[in-house]
Parts: sequence; C-alpha cells; structure tokens
Amino acid sequence: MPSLGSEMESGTLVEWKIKPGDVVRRGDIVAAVETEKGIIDIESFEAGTIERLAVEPGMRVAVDTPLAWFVGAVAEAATAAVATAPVAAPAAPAPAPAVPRAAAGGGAPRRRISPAARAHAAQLGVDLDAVQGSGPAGTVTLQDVEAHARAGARVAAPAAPAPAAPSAAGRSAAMRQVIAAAMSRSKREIPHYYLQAALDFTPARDWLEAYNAARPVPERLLPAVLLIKAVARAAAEQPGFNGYYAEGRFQPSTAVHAGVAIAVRGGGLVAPAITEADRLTLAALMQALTGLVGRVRTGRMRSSEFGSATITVNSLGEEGIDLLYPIIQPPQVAIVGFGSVLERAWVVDGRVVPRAVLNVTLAADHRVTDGRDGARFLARVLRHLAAPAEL
Amino acid sequence: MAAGVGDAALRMRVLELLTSVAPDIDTQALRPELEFREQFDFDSMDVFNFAAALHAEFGVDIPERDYRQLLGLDKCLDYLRRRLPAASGP
Amino acid sequence: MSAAAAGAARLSYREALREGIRAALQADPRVFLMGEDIGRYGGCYAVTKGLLAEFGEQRIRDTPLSESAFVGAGIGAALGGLRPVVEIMTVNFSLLALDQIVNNAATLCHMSGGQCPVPLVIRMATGAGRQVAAQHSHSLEGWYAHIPGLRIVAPATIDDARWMLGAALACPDPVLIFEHVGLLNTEGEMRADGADLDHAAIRRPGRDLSLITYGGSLPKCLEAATRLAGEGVEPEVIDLRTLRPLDDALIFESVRRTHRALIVDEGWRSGGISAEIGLRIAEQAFYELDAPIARVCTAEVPIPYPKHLEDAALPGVEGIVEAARGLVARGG
Amino acid sequence: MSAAPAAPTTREHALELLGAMLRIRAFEDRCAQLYTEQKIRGFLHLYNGEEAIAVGVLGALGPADAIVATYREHGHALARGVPMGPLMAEMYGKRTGCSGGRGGSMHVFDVGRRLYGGNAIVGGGLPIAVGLALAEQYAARPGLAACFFGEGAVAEGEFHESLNLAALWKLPVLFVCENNRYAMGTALERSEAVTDIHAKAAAYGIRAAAVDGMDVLAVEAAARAEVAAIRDGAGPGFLECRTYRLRAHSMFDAQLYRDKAEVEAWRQRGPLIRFTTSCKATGLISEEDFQRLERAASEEVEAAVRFAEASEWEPVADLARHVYAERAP
Repeated sequence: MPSLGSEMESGTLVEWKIKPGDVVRRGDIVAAVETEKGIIDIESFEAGTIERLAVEPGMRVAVDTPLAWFVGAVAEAATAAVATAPVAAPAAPAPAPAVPRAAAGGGAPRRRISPAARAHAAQLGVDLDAVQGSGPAGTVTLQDVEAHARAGARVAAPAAPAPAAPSAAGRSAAMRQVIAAAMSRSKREIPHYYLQAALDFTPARDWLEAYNAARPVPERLLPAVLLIKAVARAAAEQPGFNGYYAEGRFQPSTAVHAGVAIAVRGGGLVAPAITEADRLTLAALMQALTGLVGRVRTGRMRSSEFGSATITVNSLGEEGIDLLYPIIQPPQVAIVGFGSVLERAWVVDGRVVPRAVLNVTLAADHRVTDGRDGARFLARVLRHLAAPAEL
Repeated sequence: MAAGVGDAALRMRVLELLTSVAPDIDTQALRPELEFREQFDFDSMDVFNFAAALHAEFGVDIPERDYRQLLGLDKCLDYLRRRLPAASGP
Repeated sequence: MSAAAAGAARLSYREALREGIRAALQADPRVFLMGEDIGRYGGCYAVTKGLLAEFGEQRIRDTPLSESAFVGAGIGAALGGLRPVVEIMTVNFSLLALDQIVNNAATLCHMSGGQCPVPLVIRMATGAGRQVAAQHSHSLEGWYAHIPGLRIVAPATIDDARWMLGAALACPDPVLIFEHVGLLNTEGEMRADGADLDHAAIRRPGRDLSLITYGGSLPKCLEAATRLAGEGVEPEVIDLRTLRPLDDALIFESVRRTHRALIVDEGWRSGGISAEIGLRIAEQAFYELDAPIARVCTAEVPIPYPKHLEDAALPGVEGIVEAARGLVARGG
Repeated sequence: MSAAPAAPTTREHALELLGAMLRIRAFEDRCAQLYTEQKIRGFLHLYNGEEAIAVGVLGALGPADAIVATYREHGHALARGVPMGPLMAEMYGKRTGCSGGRGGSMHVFDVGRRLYGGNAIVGGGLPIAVGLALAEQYAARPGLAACFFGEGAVAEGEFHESLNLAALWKLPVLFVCENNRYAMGTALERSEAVTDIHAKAAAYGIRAAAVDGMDVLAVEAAARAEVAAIRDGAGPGFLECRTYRLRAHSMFDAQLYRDKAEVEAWRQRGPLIRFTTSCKATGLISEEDFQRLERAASEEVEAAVRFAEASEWEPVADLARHVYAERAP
C-alpha cells in the first residue's frame, strides 16, 4: 500500500488490474485504491510475474502493507518490506529557545521580590528585609510575606542578628493602620459614655488560689478567665450591651461572643472572640483563651474568630494601671476594661483594711443605652465576680 | 530529658522551653540575672505556658506562689536545681 | 551636545533622507532607486526631488503601479549583484508586495541553505496624522518586525534619517526603513557621522520610568517627558531605532533602573510590537517591576478622516502624560 | 551550447538530448516510488511528459544566464547540470542537498549554476526573473534571465506586472510558459477567458511564439531563436510550450478533473516516445543506444539514492543559521 501523502495512513483496495501469473512491467497500473481524495491508480515500480494477491478488494490496510507478491520475491519481499519500513521521521527540529541573555544590571543585585509580594508587604507593613525568600534564587514570594506576617512578632530566626526594635516597628505598622482606622471610626460614630466601679477582688483571688493549688499546672486558671465569664454572663442577662449597631439601628445578638483584647508581641492589638463565652465552664474558657493567644502569637488566626465578637473585654491587669477608658470596637456597642488588682485601702464595717482592689470600667454606646442601664450592667459584672464559685 | 540532668544541659533545655513560649527572644542577648519581663514581652499567659512546659518537661510540680521564681533565668535554674534530684555532674 | 557641534548643519528630516540617498548613489555604482513617481515627479513626499536630473533614468527608475513586480525585481536585482533601494510610496501599498517581501526577500537565504542572501533596501513612508483616512494611515512596522530574515528600522531623528540608509546598504540582508510622514518637516542639527542598525538610543536620561517608543511617536514622548519633569517625574525616553532585532539589553537595563515601563506605539495594541516589547520586559525584568507594564497605542479603529477623531485615535502627549502619572502614582 | 541551426540533428546531439530526457524521466519515476515509501515527504510535483521543454530551453542558455523556475523544477535542475546526488539528497531533506536540505522538492537552488530556485508561489518567480534581467542590463552584462511558469500563472497579477515591466524597460527576459492544460485541478478553459496563452504577450508588445512542447527539437530551435534575439537587445521574448503532464499534479491527486483515455492518448505522444521513434526511423540511433542510455540513467539514479540515504540530517543546532546572511553576497 503506497503512501501518497503525509496525512495518508491507510487505503482501501478498490480493484485489482492484474491476476496471479500476469507479467507486470515497471510503470504498469496494477490496482486502484480509495483515499480521502478519491480513487487513485497504483503503478508497479517493479517488473516480474505476479505469484499471489495478498489483499482482497474492499479491504482497508495500513500504508506499507504488501498488496501482492511477485514470483520468487517472497523471501526478498519480506526483507524488502522490512527495508522499506518507514524510516522514523527525524525529530522535528525543536527550535532552541533563544532566551535572550540580558546583560546583568549593574551594582549590587537587587533582591528578587515579586510584585505581589511587594504590594502585600506594603499593605501589612511587613519589612521585606526581614522576610526570607523561599522562591527560586531566594525570591521573596507572596506566601513568604504572608507567613512572615502571620508569625506576628516572630523575627525570622532567633539567630538573626537583626536588632529587635526596628523590625518590631515594621511589623506593627500595618496593624497600627487597621487599629487606627477602627478606633477613629469608633470615635467618630459611637457616642461613648463611661462608668467606673471599684471591686474588692479578694474573695475571687482567694477562690482562684485554692482552685489552682488543688490542680497541676496545665489545669490551673488565670484571673482573666473570671473576668471574661463575668462580663459574658452580664451581657447575656441584660440587653443593650451585646450585639451590633449597623444600618442606623442596634441589632442585639442572642449569643454572647466575648472579644478578648490580646496584645500582639512587639506591638499591635487584636480582639478575637471566644464563642458562647457565657455558656463555657471556667476550665473550657481557659482552654479557649490559651488556644486564642497561641494562635494570635503564631499568626494562625481563624477568620471566624476575628469578626464575630458581640462584646469585648480588655484587661490591663499586668501593666499596673488603675483603670482605663476603653474604646468600643465597631460595630459592637460596649466594652469592659479591667485595671490591675492592687492593694488599696478599703472600708469594711467602718474600718479601713487593706484589700485587693480591682477597678472595672464600662464604655457603652449612648445611641443604644443610657447611664442607668450601664450602671445596672456594671453591677451585674461585680456581683458575678463576687461569687466566683457560681461562674 | 531525664532527671539528674547536667548543669549546662539544664540551662540549654530551659532556654529551649522559654523560646517555645516566647519565640521572638534573642537567647544570645538574654541577661540571666534580669527578669524576662524587663527584656521582652512576657505576660501572665506566657508565665502560665512556661510553667506548664517546665512541669511537662521535668515532671516537677510548681505551685502558683512559686511562679515568681521562674521570672528570670538564674532564678529559674536555681529553683529547678533545688527541686530536681542531685545532678550526676556537668 | 558640546558647543563645538553648535555650528552643525541644520536641515529637515526630508533633506537628511535625500542627503543619505545622494551619498549612497555617489558611493556605489551598484546602488539605484526604483519606485512610483520617484523620478520625474520627484517623489510623493519630495524626498527624491532632483535626483533624476543628477543621476539619470538608469539609476532613478520610475515604475508602473506594480508593487509586487518592482519589489520582486528589486529582489532579483539584488540576487544579480546590484544594491537596489526600492521605494514603496507608503506602507499601505506594501500590502500588495507582501508575498515578495515575506516569501522571497525574508526567506530565500535560509531556504537556499545560505546561497541567496538578499541585500535589498525597501523604504516606505508610514504613520497617520495627516487626515488621509484609513487606507493611507497605517502603522504596520510591527507586522514586518514579526518576520525572521528581515531587519526593520525606524529613523526618528535627523541623524538617523541621514545615516541609516548607508548602514542598510552595507547590510547583506533585506532592510525595511520606515519613515514617518509626521517627521518629514521636523528640523534639527546633524551631529552624528554614521548610524548602526542594532541598537536603541536613550534620547533623554531619566529615573522614574522607561518611556519606550520609536519613529513618529518620539517627539510626542519627548514633549510628554518635559511636562512630566515639571511635575517632578523624570522619564527616561528610549528611541528603539530598530524593531527587529529589538535592543533587549538596553531596554532591560533601563527598566532595571526605573522599575516602570511605558511603551508608546502608533500601531494597534492587539498583537502589535508594543505587545512583544511588553512581554519581553515581563520575561526578563519581572522582578524589577514596581508597576504593571503600560502602553499607549492607537485606538483599535480604522483611522478616521476628521482631525478631532484622528487625534483622539492616535497616541497623544496628554495620553502619554496621563499614563506615566498612573505608573508613578503612590497608593490609591 | 552552440547556436546550431534547427536542421535535423547529428547522432551525437540526438544521443545527448535523449540521454538528458531519460535522466529526468528516471529521476522522476524513482521519486514517485520513494514518496510511496515515505522517504520523500511534503509535496512532490513530477515533470513526466514535459522533459522536452527543460532540455530544449536549457540547452539554448549559457552558463552566465540566470534561471527562475517553479515547484516542478527537477527537470530544469537536471538539464542545467545540478548533480543527481545533491538533488536527490534535497528530496530527502538531507544536509548534502543542493539547498542544504532546507527547501525540499519545491525549492531547488544552485547559485553556482545561477538557478535561483523553484518558487512555490504561483507567479512568484516572474518578478525575480525581471530583476535578474535588470541586473544584467544595468551592469551591461550579456546574460539573460529565463523564467519558467505554468499556464496557471497567467491568472496572477504578477504575470501582467512582470511582462509590462520587462517590456517597458526592454529587459533580457525569456518567459517560458509550460502550458500543460491543467492548473492543478482546473482546466485552462475553465480559468482563462482567452486560452491562447502566447497571444497575451502581445498586450505588452513582447515577441511571442507557441511551440509543440512534446518536440524537443522544435523547442530547442525556438529557444535558440529567442535567446539570439534577446542577446541582440531586442528585449524580452515569450515562448508558450504546449505540453501535457503524464502524472498527477502532485502525489496525492485522484485526477478527478481529467479522464484516463485523455492521459493515455497524450502518453503515446510523449516527448520520449516521439523523439525515440523519429530518431530510430531516420537511423540516427538504435534500440541498443536507447537501452544503454536508459540503463545509464537508472544506474545514475540508484547511485543518487544511495548518496541520499547515506547523507546526514542537518543538526538542529544549525536551525537559525542563514536566517541572516553569514557572508556578504
């Protein structure tokens, strides 16, 4: 079966013009074959006597298939067939990609940082010099910047000689932008009113010490847990302090998700939420808090934790602050601030005695509640803290 | 690390635990005689985690009132040496 | 430029072209011109005025309106050992000779295993801006720059108009010279005493962005650069001079310094030379970029006849300035 | 080739003409077989039946004359003296091919012998021939340019532009139209309002003659006459050689456009049968002469096939070579 075109792979024998025993000369038409282009006469390039026909009319055979045999050509034909087997087409010349070798730029080679990485670093306030490039040839990629940002204050590697201060500033710059935006919106939109009350924290502290003394280190509680639970219970009990102010009206939330202000190492503050804080046991609340702080520190915050707080608690207990006037986190409508537990003079039964005194401040949205409501809410918080066992 | 740890090994192990709690500290620049809080952020949650890590590592129980003795490297090592069985040498 | 050059000859782009042709004719007897109305009429754009009287019918040959035939004849004459300079009146009519240019001029050397280099020069007017409407206003340099085997050059200055022809005639390969109609009447001093066909040129050093252009768009880019300098933005204006081969080295070196690229091309953007230059920058200078690669090209429309529409369609100084501002803008 | 008069020829000349035509026929038939064995790929247009034109016209040209042909140019190449080995190697695409393996069957180049290619664009070669003739005239050289094309080309604008330019500038061009009656699958009467091809030259004031393309002596005589006129500065000449191609347009062609009886009729009037019969009749040559020449041609073809088979492919690394010239022409 002759190949008549590079795209021809097979042909169908239509008719023989010869029969066994015929003498064939070079150039004689011996058969007709059907191809896509129509019927084409097949000439013989050899001379000789036909011994036998190998293919019947109507049969479709691949190119190079022997159609007939000459007398005495059997053996030779076999080898000839092999000889005429199509030579493997030479590999199409693969054009060598002529990647133009541009001259190397002069001066110290600039660090390879992808545009996306640059843009993201600017947005997050990440100092690119501190970011380790994981891409080819140390290229800094988007992922590198994100990982660096999530690692919060984490300097790339403890061994890194980079002085702590400047990278810290770099790290919190973007967070500063986020906080600045929220706080200024809060101040602009939310008419805050503030109430403050002092509390004898001694019974709660004593209860906590006894509780912790009876348990191994991992099962012990931090004071913050009591504060969060007290606020959560109060928020559940009294309406007007738990929910969002949006589209011009207050939208109360049945569930209490307590936002906990956590300082990010090296600067910055986030207030992710502990969901249904009013329903958790103290031990569960402690576990939730530990997990939250851990995730903030390693930058693996879950997005759900960020936006869902319905009220926020901010404790500056360790900073030696008497009391604070916190700013509400929009779109929430209240925030409770706790100062430090300090030894103060306290009057008991007409006598002045030393007591562990804790100052509690409420900041609330005057569009939603008034001072009286605030006072009642604050009183609930103090009542809960005075009875830690029931928390 | 089993009890009866050499002094240098104890120091290195404590520093590793400290770094796991507060990864951004520079252990080379750490001044052992000073409190941690004067050198980097180290809040009550960090103390809680540090105490829990020491408890898990050395199997020693640390009452809350002793937490104050964990707040600096030298203080912490002295506290641990007193609470651990006598070391068998450096 | 040094004071010494102050006294350099001052002439128009058209006169510079004519000087180049006259010098070529005088320097080599094998050089002759062929084209429509280049002789008795003096050239559609008067570039060849006076040459017939000076060099005679044998070397200044008016041709019938047979672009395919006389471009093919140019190829044949080049194969026959001559150095023809064929003038196709405008790039718009070169479409009638595309087969000869692409299938013969660009291909014969490679296809013949190196036996048939084609030392032919073809000059064409190009570009829009004179209200001659769609069929007479094409900028197709980018098409021809697509074809391996051709060399494409675009003289934009008086020096290049004067000296590029000589360099083209010395080249063993077919060279297409595109002379933008908008440049013919520009004037300036001739300072150079030669030209190469392989390198781009920095016409205005700068630092904030690389303004990459060629041919008729160069004056617009220089004017835009002056305005931008007034706003504290210092563009580096690059005159490509050659569109095939492109001077990659100079382009990337510039972008590595400025980190921003703005390409101004009178061709249409789709599949145009601006697209090729932009992708090469993305391939080779990706990590140097601080802003997306930008382009200012002709609107994707057939060039309209009325002036206000033509101006709106073509790249303009205002559009270039606007695009440059967009590139260097902070934040937002 | 001396410009001998067209009188009945000598034995020696007869053997020369017959040998030349047999070499072409043997080469073309072997190409057909090699194509069916996939040794030759792409398009293959064979010259069977038209051998008399190449042999007749090329015989009338001098070494300094330039030639531009079409994709059916094996006969012209052989008649011009391109050695069979490099020509066959070019069919294979080997680097030893006359075009370095780059062109294949349709693009045979041999600048040493002033053969400026097969050209695969119908009519594409005419302007180039005009240019080559312009160079001869411009440099006051005695050479001329011979341009071969099929009757299909007369429908292309380039045909009319080229004839006009040649006539206008009185250029030394010999236009040779090989009118084989079919432009691929379109018979002449179905594509041209006026089918008398040589009459078209009169529109440009060019001397023209029609000649029986099957009669090698007639073609040779006509060609010699035109070449002499052109050398005398009489301007371009036009020969319409009426012929017939005995094989398909190309290999993959069912020839639906013509019937077999017509092909057979022309086969009997083919150039080889025609010339051999008349030479034997006049006793100029013998059957033994014919057999000897045929055997010699066949052996030369087999040697060429072996040369091509043994040749190497061009290394891929050389792909970009010659896109631009490596030496000044």
